[in-house]
Amino acid sequence: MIRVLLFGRLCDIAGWRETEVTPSPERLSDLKRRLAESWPDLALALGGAGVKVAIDRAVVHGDLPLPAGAEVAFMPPMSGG
Amino acid sequence: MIRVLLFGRLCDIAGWRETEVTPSPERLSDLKRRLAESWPDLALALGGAGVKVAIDRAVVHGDLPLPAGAEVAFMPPMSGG
Amino acid sequence: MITLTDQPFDPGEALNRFAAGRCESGAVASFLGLARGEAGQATALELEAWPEFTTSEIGRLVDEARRRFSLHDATVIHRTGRIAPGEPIVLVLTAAGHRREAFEACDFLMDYLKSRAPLWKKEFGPSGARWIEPTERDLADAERWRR
Amino acid sequence: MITLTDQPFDPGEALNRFAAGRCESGAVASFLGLARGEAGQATALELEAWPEFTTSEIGRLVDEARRRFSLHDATVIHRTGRIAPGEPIVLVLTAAGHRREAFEACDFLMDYLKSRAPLWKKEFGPSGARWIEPTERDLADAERWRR
Repeated sequence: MIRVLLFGRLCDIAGWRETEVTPSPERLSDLKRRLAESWPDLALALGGAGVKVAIDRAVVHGDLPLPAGAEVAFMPPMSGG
Repeated sequence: MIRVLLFGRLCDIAGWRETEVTPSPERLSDLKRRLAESWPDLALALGGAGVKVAIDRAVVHGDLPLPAGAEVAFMPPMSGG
Repeated sequence: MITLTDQPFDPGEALNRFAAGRCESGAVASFLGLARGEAGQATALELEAWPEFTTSEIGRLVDEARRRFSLHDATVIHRTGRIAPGEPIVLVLTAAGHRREAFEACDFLMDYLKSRAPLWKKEFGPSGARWIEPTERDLADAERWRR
Repeated sequence: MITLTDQPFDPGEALNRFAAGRCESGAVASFLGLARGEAGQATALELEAWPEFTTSEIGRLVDEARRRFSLHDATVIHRTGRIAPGEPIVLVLTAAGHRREAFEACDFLMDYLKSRAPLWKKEFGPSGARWIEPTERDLADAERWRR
């Protein structure tokens, strides 16, 4: 099982903030493919400029393997202050 | 009569903060000469770097004539904050 | 110290607490960001955080600022949730021996918060809601600190 | 508004008063200068002003800052008289639409106050008193704004 978290406009697009994907996809690219099956608009947005990915709260780059039970967060462009 | 004001270290050097000079000196240079007669150390300090002069609360440069009853302030380098 | 709060906070009280007892920090700089009403076009902001992650990411940057600008101390308070026009969104406080370091650290932290901190900002108005993303200027400002 | 006061003032209260009701100023920058103890080498500062002249000269500069940085508002509170280590000496507050203008105006006003405002500062310590004059860095900082 992989836990998926969305933030900002990605929640609005998907209609949810958090979900679980079972069985566990092996890599980040597999997870994205699985999300695309149910939420094609989300999959499009995940490929957009400035979307960052964190696996278990560490920001990562590239198509990494997902540890079992990983938490994957997709974060659109950030803006505080 | 000319009113003379000193600030900062100039007060410490002269030993006063405010005095009157009578009869009125005609120009700023005349006033400085008159001050030098009684307070030679002050006169030296007045020629030091960064000492500004205000006549009637306007900062001036050069050897200006002094209006009757003028207030002349000598201000050493400023430092607030 | 990093504080995320979904309740209004008191910037003056925070400034006084931060400055109290500082006999060797000559300089305390601060930046207070307020929600703008945009002449009626913005009726509220909504700030979303991922609380522990957001706090730890801001904490890392505050640590970097402390080292980089030889700060004596730094604090960030950031609102989350729904914020009305005129309400404080963020307060950054920096203390240093001299003013240049305090100013630069405050500026650096704000540039970071505007474009790199895990926070998401939605503006509500009469014609609906929109997500606010960093402007070109925000991104250029953040680039100034690259090295 | 320019305030010279020979009594301790409350920076937090001043910040809150300044920020209250600002629905269109997104940015409030501040600088608070505190008297440094210099590890026991400074037991007090004494700040001398020429009250009306000092107030009007600072006022002129605040007006210049307002124009130059498109400020919505600016305030300076400056202590005079005897000041103990840790006590506030000066508070500069600037409000603008965006942070860059608020920061720069605050920086500009502090550079001016440090080297050009009619104020004279004496530091008392165990080995006597000395007049503090602007440092090379203060003078260089003030030159940045020439144009």
